[in-house]
Amino acid sequence: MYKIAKENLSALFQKIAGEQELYLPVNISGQVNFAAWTEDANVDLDTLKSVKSPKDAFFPQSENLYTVTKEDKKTKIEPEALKNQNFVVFGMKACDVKGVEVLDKVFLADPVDTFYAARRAHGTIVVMACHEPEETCFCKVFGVDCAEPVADVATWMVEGELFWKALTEKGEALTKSVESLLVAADGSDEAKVEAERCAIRAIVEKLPYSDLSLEGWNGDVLLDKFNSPIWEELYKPCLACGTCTFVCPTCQCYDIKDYDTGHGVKRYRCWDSCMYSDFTMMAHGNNRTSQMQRFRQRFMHKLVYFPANNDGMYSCVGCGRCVEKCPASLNIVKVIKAFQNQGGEN
Amino acid sequence: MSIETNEEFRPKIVAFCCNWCSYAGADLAGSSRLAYPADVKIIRVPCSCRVNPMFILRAFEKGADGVILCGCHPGDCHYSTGNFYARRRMTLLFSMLDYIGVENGRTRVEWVSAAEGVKFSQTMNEFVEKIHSLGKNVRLGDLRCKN
Amino acid sequence: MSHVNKVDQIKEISGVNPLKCMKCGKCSASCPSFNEMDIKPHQFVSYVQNGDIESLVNSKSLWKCLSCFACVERCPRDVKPGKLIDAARQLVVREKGQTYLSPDEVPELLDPETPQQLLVSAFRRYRR
Amino acid sequence: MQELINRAKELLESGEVARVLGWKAGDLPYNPEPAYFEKAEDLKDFVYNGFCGANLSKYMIEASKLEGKTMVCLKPCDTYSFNQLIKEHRVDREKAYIVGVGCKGKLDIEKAKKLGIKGIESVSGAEMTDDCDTLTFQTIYGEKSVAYADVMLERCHVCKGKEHQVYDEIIGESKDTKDAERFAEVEKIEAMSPEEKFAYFQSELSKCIRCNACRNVCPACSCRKCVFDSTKFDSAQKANVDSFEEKMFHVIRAFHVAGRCTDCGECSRVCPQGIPLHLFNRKFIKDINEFYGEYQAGEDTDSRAPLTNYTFEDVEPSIVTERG
Amino acid sequence: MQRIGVFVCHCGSNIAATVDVKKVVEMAAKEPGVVHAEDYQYMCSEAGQAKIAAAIKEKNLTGIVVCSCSPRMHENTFRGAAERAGLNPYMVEIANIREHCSWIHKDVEEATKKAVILARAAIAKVNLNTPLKPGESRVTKRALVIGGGIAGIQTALDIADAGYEVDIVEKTPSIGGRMSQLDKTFPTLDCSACILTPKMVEAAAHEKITIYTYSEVEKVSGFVGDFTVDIKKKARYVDANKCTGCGVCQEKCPSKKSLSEFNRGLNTRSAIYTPFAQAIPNVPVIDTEACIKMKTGKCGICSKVCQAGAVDYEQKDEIITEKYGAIVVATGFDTIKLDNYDEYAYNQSKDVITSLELERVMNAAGPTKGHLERLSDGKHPKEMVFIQCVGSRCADNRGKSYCSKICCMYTAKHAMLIRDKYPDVNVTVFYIDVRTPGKNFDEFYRRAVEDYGVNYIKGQVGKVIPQPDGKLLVQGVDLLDNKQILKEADMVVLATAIEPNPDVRKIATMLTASIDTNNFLTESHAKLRPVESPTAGVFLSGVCQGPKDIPETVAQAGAAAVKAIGLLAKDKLLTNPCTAKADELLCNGCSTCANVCPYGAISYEEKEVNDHGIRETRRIAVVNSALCQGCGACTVACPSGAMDLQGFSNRQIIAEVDAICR
Repeated sequence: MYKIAKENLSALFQKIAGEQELYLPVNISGQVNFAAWTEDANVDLDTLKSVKSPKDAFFPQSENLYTVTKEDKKTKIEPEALKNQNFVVFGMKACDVKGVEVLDKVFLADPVDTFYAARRAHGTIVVMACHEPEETCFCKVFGVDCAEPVADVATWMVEGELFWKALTEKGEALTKSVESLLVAADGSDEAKVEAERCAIRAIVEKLPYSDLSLEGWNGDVLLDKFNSPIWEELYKPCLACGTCTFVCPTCQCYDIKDYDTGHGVKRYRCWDSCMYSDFTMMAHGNNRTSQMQRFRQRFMHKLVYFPANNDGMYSCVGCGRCVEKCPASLNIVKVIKAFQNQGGEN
Repeated sequence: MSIETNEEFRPKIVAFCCNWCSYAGADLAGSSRLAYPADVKIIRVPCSCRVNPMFILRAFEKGADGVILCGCHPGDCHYSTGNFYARRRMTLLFSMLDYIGVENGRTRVEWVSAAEGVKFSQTMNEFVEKIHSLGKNVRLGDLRCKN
Repeated sequence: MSHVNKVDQIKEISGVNPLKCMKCGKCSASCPSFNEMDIKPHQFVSYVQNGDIESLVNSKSLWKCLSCFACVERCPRDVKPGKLIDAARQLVVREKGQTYLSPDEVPELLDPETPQQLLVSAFRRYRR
Repeated sequence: MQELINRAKELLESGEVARVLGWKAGDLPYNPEPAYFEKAEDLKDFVYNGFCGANLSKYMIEASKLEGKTMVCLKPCDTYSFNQLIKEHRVDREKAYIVGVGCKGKLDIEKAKKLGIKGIESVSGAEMTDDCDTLTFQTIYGEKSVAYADVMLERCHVCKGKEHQVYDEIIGESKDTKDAERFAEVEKIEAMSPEEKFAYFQSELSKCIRCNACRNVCPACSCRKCVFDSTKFDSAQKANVDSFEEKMFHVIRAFHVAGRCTDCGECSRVCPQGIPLHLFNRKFIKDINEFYGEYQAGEDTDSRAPLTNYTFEDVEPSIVTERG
Repeated sequence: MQRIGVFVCHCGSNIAATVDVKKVVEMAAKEPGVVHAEDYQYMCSEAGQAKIAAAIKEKNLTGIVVCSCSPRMHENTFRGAAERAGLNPYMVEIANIREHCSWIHKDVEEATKKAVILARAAIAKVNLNTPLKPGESRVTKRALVIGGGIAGIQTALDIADAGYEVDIVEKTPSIGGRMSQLDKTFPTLDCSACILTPKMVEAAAHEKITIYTYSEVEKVSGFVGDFTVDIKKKARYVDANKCTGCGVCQEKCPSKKSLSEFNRGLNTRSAIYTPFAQAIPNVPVIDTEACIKMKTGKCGICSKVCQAGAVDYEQKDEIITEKYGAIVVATGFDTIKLDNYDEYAYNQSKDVITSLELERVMNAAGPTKGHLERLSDGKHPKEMVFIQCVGSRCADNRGKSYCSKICCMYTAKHAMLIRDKYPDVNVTVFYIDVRTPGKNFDEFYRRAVEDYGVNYIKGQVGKVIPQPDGKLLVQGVDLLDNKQILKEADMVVLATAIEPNPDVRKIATMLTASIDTNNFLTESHAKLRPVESPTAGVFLSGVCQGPKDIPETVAQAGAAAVKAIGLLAKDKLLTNPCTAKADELLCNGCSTCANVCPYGAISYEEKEVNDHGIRETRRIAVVNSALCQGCGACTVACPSGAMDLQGFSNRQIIAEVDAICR
């Protein structure tokens, strides 16, 4: 394990960014989101959650797939180049990393999404333990330990020092490249980190959502849940916006569209939301015609369909972003609880 | 001729002209051989009130450097009231563009009657000159269209 | 200084476009100094148009014009021959160089016969 | 709040209304959600406090299609939206029993979090019966008190007044919360150089994730299908690229609601990225007031909106350049 | 996918000299959807149209683009050609590469580049065109003529003779107009009244003609074939049905100090008056500002002396609403005000008069009973000076930029008449140019010079200086002698510029007819459609369109009548199919569009729709395509984009924008 004083972090970032792209939480106009590091970027490691999850480091909100150009009446297709440069995502949280694992299930399964795969291959993740988890957090429910995060490099911020532990080959390589700025940690440092772990876990226990139960949510209950009348009640305040989807670290749906640049057509994909009325619009119309159906889809997918297809892995990681950001104060916790209460009553 | 030289800035200018007054004014400018730069391309619309602010933003998005809307003089609209609505819409749109920091000479409204070939040509000459002084539109263009 | 240049200069100083003249003669009809002039006001316009600045500059008319601006006021075509004459004078004065009068010298040179209007217009034109 | 619940019970039980549209307590102290109550006993979850910021007018579009009347709780500012929806034939006045609820200013939990309050377990001081001067948060990390006004939504600082524009009855007290000039922020931007303006909006709009929350919450954006969702215009891009998309979306959206926007502030309240979207709408309102005379959308249900009106003497668009 | 043909016209050298038409063909052929491209000398010629027809048939074209002159010129030609070849006429788009390109650019490369872009935009548009079918609207078989001068009378007579009802609306108490104020007419020297009065009588007597004098058009709505007009009949205070026209009231009226409008204010009239003896109708009106009864409540003499009991002080203005299929504007002219021309001393001396005033002086019914005398002292003049182009042909803001056209001829007429009647009077005419094109016109002018000894001087008058002895000192110039002239005159006559009747602006606005900077109504095409306004169903007669003499006015009046008759003869009109249409699945029913529709063409229906499987009843906008004129105001007002304009749809315009900005 290594450590680095907080005030030396900018030197560290400069050093990393000198060799590869570096994405980290940056405050832009009052909001913290992952962005590329620049000399004058307002880096913010204290805010617990970025507004958007850092998933777009691997699965950008929009990315070009290929360009079609026309010469006379012949068309030419030029695929977009795959990511071929290494990059570092610094400051992801344990839940965010878990989110990437969920995305891996989708994009790295056969047929492999080459765009995603290339980014994953070139990306090194530096994860940070959550110093002060908040009331909206429920990662514990999904088996995430925010005190002991796992990625290429794991870090802890304790009393003005960042403790640094490489966990993978990629992590080692990154560590090597910045070694000159790191100081080797000793036994007392190990103790400090351990104390931090304990503190974090103690807080997690106190969080209001920590006792949330996922009992009864698995692939077997598909029809029961699907046909439940509860959905009719739950969806009503939903505005059909895509906030939950776009801040979510695991939502992976995208739309493929064309953009006429005047010199050719760029085919790109961009995040889509199952909450949108035109989601999966087809020639005959839409397969989900009501907001209730769309609302149900989102949670059924996360809590039933996805685990059914992925060895019980839920596609929710308990980051709590939707809890914070839903304009109508709806969220996955309320859904889970609603079914729980009903279960109790029956 | 498909190769554009970078030496000289040739602005792309879209002029929306109402069918009854301004398009006819442009025709008169033509038949009177009153020259104005070829950068101006005219789109015929039935009335200035047909021009949706979206068209103007669209033009900028796709690479236009200036957009001008010409219609009948207030009170002379072929449809009586069309240009009055257009006037309010454009006033608010232009004010908004100014507000978000788009140079406020890139858009213009001019009332040109069917008899004002001279005014049409003068207006276009002035407008092109103005756009030249402002240079390329970078604030409203879509990066994807620039290549 | 070439003739072409002088023509342009006169046009520029006066702001007059001689091509707009329709040769109605209202300038000459209005001119109080008409009979003193060798080149008549309406001819001034055609002289400029034809580029014959030398004749203009050497004419008596140049100094007979009172700058009363009746022709400027009445010209229906906005041609304003008075301005051309003024401009031609300006040319001559410029060519001569800095031979201006100082205001103190003026009273001595005054002739009781000099029309007041001439003085006023002279000041108007040459005060700068 | 109890008065509200009692009245709602009465109305439900008498059959005068078929349902009540209000707020239901959330699972956190600050996240009540808009909810329908059809049975008197469900009203146990009914809540109305400082966190009930949502404007329920828009829900009345759907509620108007349902059988029977709906009792809807509208705050003073919400009633402007309701009037505007009546004007546009989007809601049915006859289908609504409007209870004008008092308002002492609504809260923005994001502001509390910006003040460093986290791990919230409970909040006190935000009930309608409270004075709404101080808010006290019990958190995992200790107790924190802040001035109520410091956590208030932006729109409450420039409140249009606590008078309901349309209602059947009024329940609960209100408190004046206006302590800022409505157009001060707009004026500040107007005074900037074009470069500063552009940089400001570029920085704000680049945060936009096109989640459409602003649009979907907006009572003026009540279109069955938005032009940005329609394939008819080739404008449905959904892309989030650092270029033109966001400007186009937000400028056009603001334009579409110009003269119809009541300045209810919901767009800014719901934006997950904290973009001050009201600054677009308020600019149009300010311009309309200056160019065409004072106009407040939603003040009535029959006046001609500024963009469907004109006078011969209207200012020319060149005013934009002339005023510098 | 469309199959588009592109046809590039050389227009002789009009286009081909500046635009490389072959290049345009080559570039257009590469555009999407284009399956055929060719160029030809004159596309609008029979052979050119045949080429288009052949290509449509051979290549199975679904749309065509003609790169040629303005669509305002030949759009209809090419639409017709397409239709005859079996293609819907609305599948034709024009790229205007003449007026908007070849005629204004000199550089071939630049002009060609632009022509290619214009063609590209038209191709992009036609790719999205859909076949449209015109609707039908009815034609009200009645015409309205605004103005009762010679132009209006002639138009009305011609229309009425063809068997259609015509209403004439005249602002003054009598029809007759300017011509009734003239003494003699050039170039034949007929007495004006002698040739006008029979026409007035004929109009009044015609069973198909209704004359509303002392009336004004208040409001116009509707469109070609179906105008609705409100006419305000101002109160005359005399019952036209009872009045016998005996004239006693006018004789007895004690208020006789009002200036006579008919005599250009040169003498006075009574408060109850008919403007002139031959007035039609011969029914007096009461000038409320001069009438003692109206002002003080006392008097009432006219009522007492009226045997027929026709005087009615209680009469009120009346609004008549009538429907018309066609409207002819014949609002005529007036002379300009001379307040800006101090140098001619018009406001200082009574002996400086305008030519129109001279007409009244020369007329036997005029203020001097037809004797030529000075208005200041009644003395017979010896020296008369005529000044031409007063306020005409001016580049400054004092006068008018145009030539008033009639002055040269009437001045020759005046000079000749004076020399004929009073050989002792010397007549001098100061002129800039003498313009006498027209049948027998120059001969007329030469007679004035050669047979009547009128002294024409090439030059202008700079100043007219009234002398203490009442004479007028005229300071002018003879440019041919290069001499300044000082001449004492007894009278000076100013050939004052004419301008359209100032009321025409109001009328044009009501009719949505366009007007030029000089307030003349704009014709649809300067050469080919000189009597039609660009507004369908509105025609132009007389000086309201531009300066004209009587024969020209009468000719144009007839032409306008023929155009109106041609319209009235139709039972139905095909309406413009480029109308608005609401997409019922997108419509919110919010009424915003109806608020901006100038024609009241939008209404709302509760309609059941099937929105992708959801069936519900919705309030939906419905456009009446017979009323819709296709302005498009609703399309922009509509927030959801449900309202679109056929032929100028959102997508079509966006496609053009994209093509241009590419």
